[in-house]
Amino acid sequence: MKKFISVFLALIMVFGVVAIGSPATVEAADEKVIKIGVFEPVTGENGGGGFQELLGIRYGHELFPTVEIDGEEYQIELIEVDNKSDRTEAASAVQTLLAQNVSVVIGSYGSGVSIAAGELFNDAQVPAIAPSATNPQVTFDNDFYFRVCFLDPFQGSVMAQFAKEEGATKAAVITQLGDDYSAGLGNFFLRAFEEGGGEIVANEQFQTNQTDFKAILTNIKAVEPDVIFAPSSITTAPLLIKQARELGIEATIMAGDTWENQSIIDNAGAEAEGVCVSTFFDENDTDNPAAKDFVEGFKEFLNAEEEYLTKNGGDGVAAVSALGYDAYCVAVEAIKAANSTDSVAIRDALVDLVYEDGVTGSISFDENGDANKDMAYIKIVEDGTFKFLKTVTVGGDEAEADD
Amino acid sequence: MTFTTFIQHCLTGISLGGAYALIAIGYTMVYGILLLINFAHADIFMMAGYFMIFAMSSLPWFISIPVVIIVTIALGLAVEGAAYRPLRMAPRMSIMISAIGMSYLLQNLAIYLFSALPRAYPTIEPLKQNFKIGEVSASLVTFLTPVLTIVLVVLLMQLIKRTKIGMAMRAVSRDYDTSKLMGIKINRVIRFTFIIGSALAAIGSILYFTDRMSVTPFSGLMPGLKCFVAAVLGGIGSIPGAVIGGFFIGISETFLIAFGYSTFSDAFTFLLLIVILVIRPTGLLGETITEKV
Amino acid sequence: MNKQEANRKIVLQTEDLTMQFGGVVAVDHLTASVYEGEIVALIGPNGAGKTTAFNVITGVYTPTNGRVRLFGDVIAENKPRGKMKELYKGEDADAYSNRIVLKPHQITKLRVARTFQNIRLFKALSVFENVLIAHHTNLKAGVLRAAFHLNGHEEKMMAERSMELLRIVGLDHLADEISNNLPYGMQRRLEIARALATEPKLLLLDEPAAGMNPQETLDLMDFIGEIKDQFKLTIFMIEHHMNLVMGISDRIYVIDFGKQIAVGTPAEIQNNEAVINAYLGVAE
Amino acid sequence: MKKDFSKATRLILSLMAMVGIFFLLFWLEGQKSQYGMLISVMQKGVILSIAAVSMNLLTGFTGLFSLGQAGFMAIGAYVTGILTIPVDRVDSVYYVNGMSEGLKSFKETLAVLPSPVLVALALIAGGLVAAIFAGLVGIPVLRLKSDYLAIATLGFAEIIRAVIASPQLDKITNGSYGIKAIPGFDLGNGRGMLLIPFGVAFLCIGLIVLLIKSSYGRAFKAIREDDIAAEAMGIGLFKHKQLSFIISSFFTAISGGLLAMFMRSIESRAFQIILTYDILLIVVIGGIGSITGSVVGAFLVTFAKEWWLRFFDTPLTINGVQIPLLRQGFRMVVFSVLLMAIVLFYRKGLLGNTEFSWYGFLTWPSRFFKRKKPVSATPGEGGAGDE
Repeated sequence: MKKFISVFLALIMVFGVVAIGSPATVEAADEKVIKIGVFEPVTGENGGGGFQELLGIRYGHELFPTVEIDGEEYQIELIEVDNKSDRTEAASAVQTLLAQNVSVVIGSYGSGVSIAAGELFNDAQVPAIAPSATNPQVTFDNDFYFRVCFLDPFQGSVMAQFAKEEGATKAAVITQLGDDYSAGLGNFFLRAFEEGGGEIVANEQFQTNQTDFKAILTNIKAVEPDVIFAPSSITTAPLLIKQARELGIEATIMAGDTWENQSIIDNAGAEAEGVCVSTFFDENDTDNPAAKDFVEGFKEFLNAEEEYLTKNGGDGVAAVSALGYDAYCVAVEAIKAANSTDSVAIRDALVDLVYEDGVTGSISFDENGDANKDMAYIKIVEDGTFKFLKTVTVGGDEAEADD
Repeated sequence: MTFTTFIQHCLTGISLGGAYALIAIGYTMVYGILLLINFAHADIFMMAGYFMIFAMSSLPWFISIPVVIIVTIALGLAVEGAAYRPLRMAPRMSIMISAIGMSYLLQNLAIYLFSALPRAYPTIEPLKQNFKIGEVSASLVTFLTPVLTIVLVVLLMQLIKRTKIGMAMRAVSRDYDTSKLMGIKINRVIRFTFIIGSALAAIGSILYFTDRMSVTPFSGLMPGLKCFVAAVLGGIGSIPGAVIGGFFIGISETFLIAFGYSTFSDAFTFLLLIVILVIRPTGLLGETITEKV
Repeated sequence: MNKQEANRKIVLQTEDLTMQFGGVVAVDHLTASVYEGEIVALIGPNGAGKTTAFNVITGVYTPTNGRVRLFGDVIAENKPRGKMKELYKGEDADAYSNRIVLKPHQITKLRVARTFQNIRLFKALSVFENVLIAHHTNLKAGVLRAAFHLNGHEEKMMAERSMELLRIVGLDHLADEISNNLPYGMQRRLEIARALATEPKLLLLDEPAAGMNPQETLDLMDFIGEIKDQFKLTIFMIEHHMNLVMGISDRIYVIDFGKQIAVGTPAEIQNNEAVINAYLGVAE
Repeated sequence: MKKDFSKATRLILSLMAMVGIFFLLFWLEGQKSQYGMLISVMQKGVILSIAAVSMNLLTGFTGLFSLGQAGFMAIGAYVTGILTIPVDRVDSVYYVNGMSEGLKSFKETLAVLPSPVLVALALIAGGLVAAIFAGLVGIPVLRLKSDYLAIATLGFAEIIRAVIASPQLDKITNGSYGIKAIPGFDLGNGRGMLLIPFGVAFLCIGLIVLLIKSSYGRAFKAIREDDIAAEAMGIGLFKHKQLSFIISSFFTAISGGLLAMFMRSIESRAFQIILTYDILLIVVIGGIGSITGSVVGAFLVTFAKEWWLRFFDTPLTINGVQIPLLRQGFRMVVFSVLLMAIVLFYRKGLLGNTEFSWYGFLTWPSRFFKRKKPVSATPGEGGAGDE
């Protein structure tokens, strides 16, 4: 037995030495390759949303698998890593990407992991484009992080404004402790709602992986709010909704972009009716031709693969998929503009880039690296699907890093 | 806090405590006999959650429940046979590492088989009906859990008091070696303990997850540790003790969260453990044992 | 007690020493003294409470009642407290009002060493290490000094003394052997060597001849005499081999069911009726 | 006596090996773009090796089964992290609640120190804080026997985690938001990403080895072998257990501090029970009671887990045939099965309680192929150091 183990050990060592030698030799082939890292969660609490975003990126890659640099055709290789919705895993996932010399990175769903990874991208001087991470901290103080969506201060005031329009005067906020997205957005909503003359009657927090919200919901029930604003993960949503209804809470439940996911409705069933969310994109919005083409093509892409369909929960087009697609296109455009595989050159190109054909609207970046976007879509759950309700534009509310 | 809110919190706490109590019994019985923290018990509980998801996808609930209980028992026995029986004579540390390893294995297996994404727990319609008593509103399962727990515990106590195998269990937990010399079939008693523990874990899992509606591979981890603490609190080896411990922890946890200290809800349990071990290592209902030199 | 004894220093003295586990009285008002330079044996049928008495003296158990003095200083004193108050079966429950409890290692530092009935060596360690470890109790260097190996001289002395002890017990050629691999008799000797390494004045031997054949027992008898002289020891031992006990003991205490039934020289004990009854009533 | 080379030979061999390793590391650092993955895995491996060796000091040498590693690593990571965040980044890290004024001005005072000194101080400070906590916790906890000790220390680690994440400490630990902008391994010239963690590990593990070879180390082993006999030989159980616990926690925290520098951003969730289990896995695979085993185990497990066996997690199709079993999560199943197999069938792990010795190492191939009876004196070979 001892010998067996020793031999095993020796084999592993030999294997290891071979493995050390190998990474450099893979690219010996003739064709030129540029690597784009995909830094998304496909497991963990944000795995569902992360996968939808990943689908958008994969679809983009299917449409545009090559890019021309200096007159030469480069194959784009997607290097996908799973950050498991976990900041610790995120660090090692980023290490994996950087070790493979990616030129630019797309990701991630979930602001927390993006913030955690930002430092590493910044150090390695590799630009990253977040499709849907809305927390200001993601790009703040980081020259290499960009994003193609709007920010939480904006989203928070959109929802506050919407709540007021609906006649709410008392609101309760539920946020997830330690989740930058949830806590940030909740905070921005809270401020905007109070500035607008509303009253925050409860501000409750829960822990990651908590599945029993009855205690905090009981507290909320006692103060009788008109609306409950509960930005949180997809997995938390159905539990919150159902337990609230079970306790006899009838207030309107509202949340941010993460909740626009069919699985929430599937899991919460009839109790999800009336839930309102703000989001980046509406698949039935016919004003934008790019969006129309994208929706058609993407549905086809989804229907071609059984796994995609089940994980996406049908062939609805999630906003994060659209953003994932946009982020990919922006990355490709930036590579073209930079006319180089060098990551710093690509970053410089991103700073000045104006991408008109975005399916979520035209994309350009401000000095923080945030997309200049000023419109959000409000959707409501009706008859088991998300129905478009209205768009909200907050005039002149420049997305700025809060401090 | 109004009276209604208070009652509502109590209800939540008692219901949670009931589920904890059922799991804690599994710990306390195994520890009583094998002097082993069955770390894998928490994961058997978690696995029972997944079994229910699969059973309910094709079977009605009243068939699913017995099926899940049986499959869970099988899993419990498999764990015992694979991880504990071969190490009966091994040093304590090896057995403990084996228990931890088994827990680690079951978790990773669950991640592999069912992915780390949370799965929605099926709704057992009759259990989810909403009840309203005055301003207090909850689903049937919330009311049912503590009642069912008490009933099961009373039955279990009778079983241990009156049947031959129950007597054997008591004998083994009092003195392992002597019982062995007296001709008690130790392995049989241990198997029986695991059967009861796993069955209760399965029932606890149905009650717990019906109330919480989602299962992940890590769902068992924290409840498991808390239930072990409940068992220690009540006095390891003592079934009524485990029940008291379970209820105590369930209720205090709920109120901690209600008062806004959700960060400390887990930490509180462990603090309780350390305090108990220092002040009264035998727990509330346990007995003192002197070690021989 | 003769005159000669009265002049000698008392090394160990127990007063009404009682140890009760729940309702079971293992040692019942044992009052015994061991004088400097003596070899005293504690005998009695199986289960008479001899080892328990040793365990109380060495601090493993806290006595239920009574007092233990070492060189005149109290090392253990207690009276029934708490639940024991009701369970306690003896008298003078209030005579020893202080509560003095020394830990075994503290008692060892007061120059008492022991061996165990069911040999307790550091099994996976070498013979040499077993003895070396016992020197630790007299170590002068602190953790940092020791960890940085700045106490080279001390370490060297310890190693030398350990080898010396092994030579005395005749195990020097097996210094690197794993102690658990030694034959039974050698393990007994190693245990004694280990105990000697703590530099004791009083040595408690718990059935040193258990499991030995007559020849080995005779050797052991000589051996105990030798080390007693060489290390200026006082020896208090539990033993069943009557040849050994009668051969080297100066005095003998006999207990049965925890109670002391006789005390005297070997010759006195051999003719004591109570002792004969106790033994005949139980064994053989 | 045991077979071994002379002291001089061993010293020369060791020096040669050290110089060799130093240059290898130095060279590797220069090839960062090519060997990024290797470097990153080596960093993690060496960091975990400190934690594993510290755990082994407790588990393997003192016989205390403690599961508090993650908690002490968290303490080390947070202290190191908080002290080393550049002052000008503080506001952006503590963007939610801000950092407490006192701490901030303390950091400003510290900022005059050159960064390597600051990092060294921060690591030691982390270790000391952990040691103080260990000392306090040890008082109640170390009186407990095996299982209870394990679960109590595990509970303690969870308490630490909760306290770190608690809103009450927002201004110090940034609550549950974790901290980022922790500087990485850098000697100022882009160098040090391997030399720093390896250097620190060399010091830490070296110190632990020295301790184990001292009289105190022997006392620890005595407690492991038989606590009652040890006590009867005058070894104060509590004092020595406490000592071992404190020292182990100190080094575990240093490992945690290095981990924070490796990850660059940390949060309390990174220090869950799973982390302790990972370290336990390393110790068990390497062999409980073997320092060499823990070090080898740390590298082996990290390399296999983070790199070589990654392919277990990705579906693989060869010639149109889908290789069964390979998908997300398979890797960890393999590891847990391996752990169980070792516990059940090969309880000694890779090295049992043997230690590295040049003699054993250099003659291993010949002994291995001779197929004669295995060297019977393996236990304790070279380990019972008594030079």
